[in-house]
Amino acid sequence: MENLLEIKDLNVIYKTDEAIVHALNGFTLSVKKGETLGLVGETGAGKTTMCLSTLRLLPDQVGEVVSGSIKYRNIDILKASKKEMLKLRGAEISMIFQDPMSGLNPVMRVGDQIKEVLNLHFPDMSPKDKDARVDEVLTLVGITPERKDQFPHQFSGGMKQRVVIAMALVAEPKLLLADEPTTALDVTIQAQILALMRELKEKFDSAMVLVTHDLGIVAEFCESVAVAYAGEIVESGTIEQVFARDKNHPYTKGLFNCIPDLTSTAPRLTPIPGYMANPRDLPKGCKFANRCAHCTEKCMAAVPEMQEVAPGHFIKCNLFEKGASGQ
Amino acid sequence: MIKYTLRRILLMIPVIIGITFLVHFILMISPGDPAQMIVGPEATLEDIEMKRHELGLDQPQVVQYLKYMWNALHGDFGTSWFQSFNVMTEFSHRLPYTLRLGFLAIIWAVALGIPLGVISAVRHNTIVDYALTVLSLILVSAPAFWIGMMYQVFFSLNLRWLPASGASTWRHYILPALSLGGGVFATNCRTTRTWLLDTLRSDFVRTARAKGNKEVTVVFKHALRNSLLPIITQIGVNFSIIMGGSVITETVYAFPGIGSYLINAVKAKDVPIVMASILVVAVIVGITNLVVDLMYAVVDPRVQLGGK
Amino acid sequence: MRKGREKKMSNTASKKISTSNRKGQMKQVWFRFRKNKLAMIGLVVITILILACLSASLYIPYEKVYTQSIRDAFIPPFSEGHIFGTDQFGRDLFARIMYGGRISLFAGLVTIGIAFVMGIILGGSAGFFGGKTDTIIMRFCDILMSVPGILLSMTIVAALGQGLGKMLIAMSVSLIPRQARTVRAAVLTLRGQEFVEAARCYGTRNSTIIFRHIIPNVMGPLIIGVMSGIGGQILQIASLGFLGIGIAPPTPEWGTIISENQSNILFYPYLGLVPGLFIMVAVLSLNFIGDGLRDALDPKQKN
Amino acid sequence: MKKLLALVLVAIMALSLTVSASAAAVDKKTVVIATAQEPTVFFCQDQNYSSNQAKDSPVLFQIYECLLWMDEQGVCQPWLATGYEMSEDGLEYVFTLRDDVYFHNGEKMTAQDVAFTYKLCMEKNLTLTRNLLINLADVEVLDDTHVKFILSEPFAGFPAETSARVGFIINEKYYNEVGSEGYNNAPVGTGPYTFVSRVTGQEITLKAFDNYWGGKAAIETVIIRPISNIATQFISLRTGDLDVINSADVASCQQLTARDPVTWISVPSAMRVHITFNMRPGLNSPLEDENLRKAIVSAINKDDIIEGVLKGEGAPLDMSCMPAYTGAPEAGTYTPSLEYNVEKAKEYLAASNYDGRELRIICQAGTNYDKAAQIIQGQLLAVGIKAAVVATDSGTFTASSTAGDFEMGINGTSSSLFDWSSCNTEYRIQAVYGPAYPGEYAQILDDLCAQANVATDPAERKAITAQIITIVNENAFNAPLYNSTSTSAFNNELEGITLNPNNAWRVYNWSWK
Repeated sequence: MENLLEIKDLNVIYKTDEAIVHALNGFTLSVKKGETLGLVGETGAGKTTMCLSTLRLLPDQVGEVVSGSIKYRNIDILKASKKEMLKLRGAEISMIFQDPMSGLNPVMRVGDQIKEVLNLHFPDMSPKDKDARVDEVLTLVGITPERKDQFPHQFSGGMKQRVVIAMALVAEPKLLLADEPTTALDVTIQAQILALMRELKEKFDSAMVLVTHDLGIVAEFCESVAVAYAGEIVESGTIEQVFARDKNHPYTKGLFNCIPDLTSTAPRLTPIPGYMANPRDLPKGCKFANRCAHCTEKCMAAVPEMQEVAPGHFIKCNLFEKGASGQ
Repeated sequence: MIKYTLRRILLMIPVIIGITFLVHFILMISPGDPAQMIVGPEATLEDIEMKRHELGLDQPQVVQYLKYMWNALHGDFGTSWFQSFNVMTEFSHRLPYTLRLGFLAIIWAVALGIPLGVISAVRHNTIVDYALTVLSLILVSAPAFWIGMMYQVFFSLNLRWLPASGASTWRHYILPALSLGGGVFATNCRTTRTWLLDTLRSDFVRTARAKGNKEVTVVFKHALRNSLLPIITQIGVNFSIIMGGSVITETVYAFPGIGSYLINAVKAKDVPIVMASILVVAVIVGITNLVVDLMYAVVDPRVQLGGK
Repeated sequence: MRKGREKKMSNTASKKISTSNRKGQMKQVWFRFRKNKLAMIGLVVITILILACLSASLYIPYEKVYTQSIRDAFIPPFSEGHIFGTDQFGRDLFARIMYGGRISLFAGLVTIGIAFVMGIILGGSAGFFGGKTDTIIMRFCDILMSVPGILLSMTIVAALGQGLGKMLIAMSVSLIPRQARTVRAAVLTLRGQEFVEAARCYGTRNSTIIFRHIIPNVMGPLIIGVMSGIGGQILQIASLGFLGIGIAPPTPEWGTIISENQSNILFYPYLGLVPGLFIMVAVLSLNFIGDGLRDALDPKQKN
Repeated sequence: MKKLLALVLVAIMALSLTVSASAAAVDKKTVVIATAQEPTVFFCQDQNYSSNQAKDSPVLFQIYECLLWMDEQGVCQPWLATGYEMSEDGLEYVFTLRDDVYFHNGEKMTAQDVAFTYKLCMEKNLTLTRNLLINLADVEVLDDTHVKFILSEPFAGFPAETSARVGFIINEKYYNEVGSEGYNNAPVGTGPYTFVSRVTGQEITLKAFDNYWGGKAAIETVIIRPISNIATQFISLRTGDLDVINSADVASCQQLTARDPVTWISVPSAMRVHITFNMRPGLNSPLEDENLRKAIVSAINKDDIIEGVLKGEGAPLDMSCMPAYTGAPEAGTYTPSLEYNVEKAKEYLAASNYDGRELRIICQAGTNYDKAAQIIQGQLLAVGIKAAVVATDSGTFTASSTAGDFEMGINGTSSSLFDWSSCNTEYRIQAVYGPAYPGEYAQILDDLCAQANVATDPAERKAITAQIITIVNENAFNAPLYNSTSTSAFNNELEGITLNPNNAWRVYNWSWK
């Protein structure tokens, strides 16, 4: 199965008035056709920046791709023409944003906002078909079609997120970037939304990158997972490989310690000490050095190599160098 | 909608009564005896007394006010004290001129202000943005009469393109409309830029882009549509600025509207004319505010009329 | 070991953060304000203007404002002795503009001051107490705002007669409702917020709530309103002067200078250009400052 | 879509601006006249339509005519009357009228119309009758072309009265049909132009009267436009939108260059400007002190004032009356007012008990008197007298001068009759506020003025007026300043433009080159 999306060594910076923020530093990631990849990491790890760079929606004059490449099927996103990108967005790749409250245009009817995607990408489809398509996708996400003439402010948070999902999937995109789609929702709604997304994914056989900081969701819904820290991928592999917890990047191990485990008797969770590296002046070597218990001179000196500890299971840490013992 | 409009019109009545009473009170407590002024210095005491009685000035202020409003209700604005003709006929001639000039000024100010505001918001922090900011701030800062005079000297005297005074042909309207609309154009441009900048940063604009919309559609169909609310409020406020500004522009260009008429009446303390003008202006400003509120509901579904 | 170090580090950090925060907040505003080039130009220009006008009595003897010499009327600018030339009665234009500036700027500040204070009192109490007081004050403001400002001040000045004091009252009357409205809107939004409920919980008196909690938070929009407001007031004085009901001659004031020489401007344009430019520059710099402050005080505006 | 709309609009604006308009081609048939104030009242016989000389005369003198016309020198020439005889006792005047005069509504003018005009005025316009129809008792119709005026007491200046705006002859039949208001809205006179329309605030249109007795006027249409802004007036004149500016601002006239297609004329007017001192008994005004008054009079440099206000176009006066008025004293028969002499002024000031307080000079804001007041304030300051200019609107000015809360007042008084009678009113004991002069002078001046009114022999009248002026000047009861001018600026293609002292002019005499 060839890769649908290949991001190689992507570096992205934000030029704000005060300073330059290094959002992505050598970000490499690939997604296969129909695969559901969970992208995990703390806030500020560059997850949203990755999605925006893939759609080339970085804020102009501020966000800038310094180096690296993004390839979607055979199109090089960074060099694609404006027209090509317009055809891509919404049809081939579509995105679901985090906050449902402000994701919809408050002065446009919900139905029209969905139909807009069809108007853009299926101009020759007859209006009657378009309406039918909108009704169909609305029922799919669990909203009665009669409500399509209502306005966003007449919907609850959960319902709005369903509309956003409908909008993202109506054109049956090949790749769906979901940027923490359920964070703003409470747990009960969260489960429904995720179940819905999985069902639709199968139906349209589209790949999905589910960006979240909740390992529980990744374990339950994704096939593979990538752990992002300070703008780069520190570990990636299948759910089984990573969640087996025998070989993990120290940061991933720290993340696992933060999850309350029904079986363990530990009175307290052990948070990861220290703070995320400051994106304005990143350390030379491994970004996790200042918080890593096994930090060595080598780690501080240079960025560690990505090591393949098992077929498809990569960890970017000197501990797992060929011949190293691995703790 | 109709219930709301009716309620608003009823609400306007106390406001209009309030402002007319305030103005009448101020004019009446002012020093100087109007009757004496009208009859002139050579008149005898009986002349003055006869005039006072004729104008009803010997009655208490409140009674005079009520009498005036009662007549005004019946369309009789009384006769001007110093020029002895019916105020109503004068107004029916002059009001159309002021309204025409006002509309012309607002139309060009909006038609140019909003697009340029959009351009300076989209091209944020570029030379275009700075140039438009400085231009609009200059137009807001320069006194209207000074600009009016400069236009006159430049356009009609040096270039001989346009007439400097009067209102007989449409070309007479250009210079007054330009100088009257200057300040309003600037505020429109500034408001559009500020609010559009705000909306361009919001999430649904990013969603619109993610759907594959072209930048033009994103800016106009999504972003601008959402910042129409404050822009329309600004247009409502503009109209009352224009009514104020017309006093000056009409004096500079000898334009036969109620502006120049009002300033002479105020100076000579010709009470019937001042009262009639304040009444008419208050009604016009009241109506424009009502129209602006009604447009809120049209523009933004979240606004329920009556929930004001 | 690590636990101890961690706790100590966290509370010193929090203390450092809070103090630097308040100072930082002001520094932050100044830092963003300083970045706005136009606003800085405005600030520099207006300070020079105010200083020049206030210290006018140091470098120009007061009589020069009134001494006439009919022989040398209409001397062009930059001739010796008269930097800006002379007006129709041969009075030195430079002296008249410098002393006139005092009245224009002073009157602008005073009217804004009155409107600022009245705005806080009226708007604050309307917003905070709500109910009957709110409706009465707001209906009163509606009445004053139902007619454009200049018409109202024009009628008041013409009725009460000319004079600096009367004119200041007339002009601030048309400004008070606008300021009161801004304050009321800000107070209404703040009143609902938790920190006001909290203050009320531990029994603070209403007045302290208003002046210690609400008003400081209302400062942002108010200051912006004041800056552009002063500009508007200077224009209004000039316009009243132009209409002939401004400050009575021979007292110098920028607007009156233009209207006095109205008939000569055609042939001696400098008589109109110079005072007009002074008005524009003063109001322009005030608007720049207002603009800069709006961006600095309103964090959302950060690009 | 919006940007497209904006571009289109900008294009239209630019296009309309570039539409080059050459100066309006000189239309030989029309003349456009600008006046500062809009003429609005065209019926002088009714108090309710109290027409004002300066404001309404541009229209009145084109559509109406009087028995006599006052020429540039202030001498009355025959107009609707060919001549008049005065009885020996000076109580009766018989005027012989022309018999070929028609009103605009086709009616023939007869002596009956003339008698009706004056009787109506005496009945309905008391104020104007008191000022302009002095001593007139009755009017009798002798026959179609002769009418007799009977005076209660002889008055030398009577013939001039018939040339004032009171003497505009109206048609009795038309008046009985439409009444005062009707007449005012659609006036009918015998003049060379008929009233067509008045668009308020914009223009008044007059058309040449076909069967005017003196032959149809050269210029077909007259348009009068009110423009209060002086700068706008002169811009429109120089761009050709206007042809004539009535009572043009002298300072602007002097700036006109040869390049402009415009010339201007200036004629001494009937207006005399002076300072009145407030010496009314009971108000203990500082000006009751004679030395202070003398100090003020000798501190005033009239030439500087004339230069500052009228750019040298006026003439200084040494008495508060015009030498050209009928009945005014001859030069040399009276003591002139004090000469400008700073040392003498300081001496008088030292001798006076002036306590240094500010003396208020009241005047009407925005007028030439306002400028004069500011110059005088400067001149008084130079001598050590502090003065404050209180410039107010006309209403407040009248109110404060009647109430007496002023020290000095600057105003100009004109005389439609071009006769001493208008100076008289200043020295009579006023009905409204009583005597204006200290001590016994009030009664002496009042008696002398009464005699001046009735004296029929011109020499005898001049002797009395000389006595009055001598008393006034010796006690410095007022400070005469200057005789103003009436000016008119017009397109130099126009010829025949003349002004009489009351700034009245007749388009009938004008024509395009």
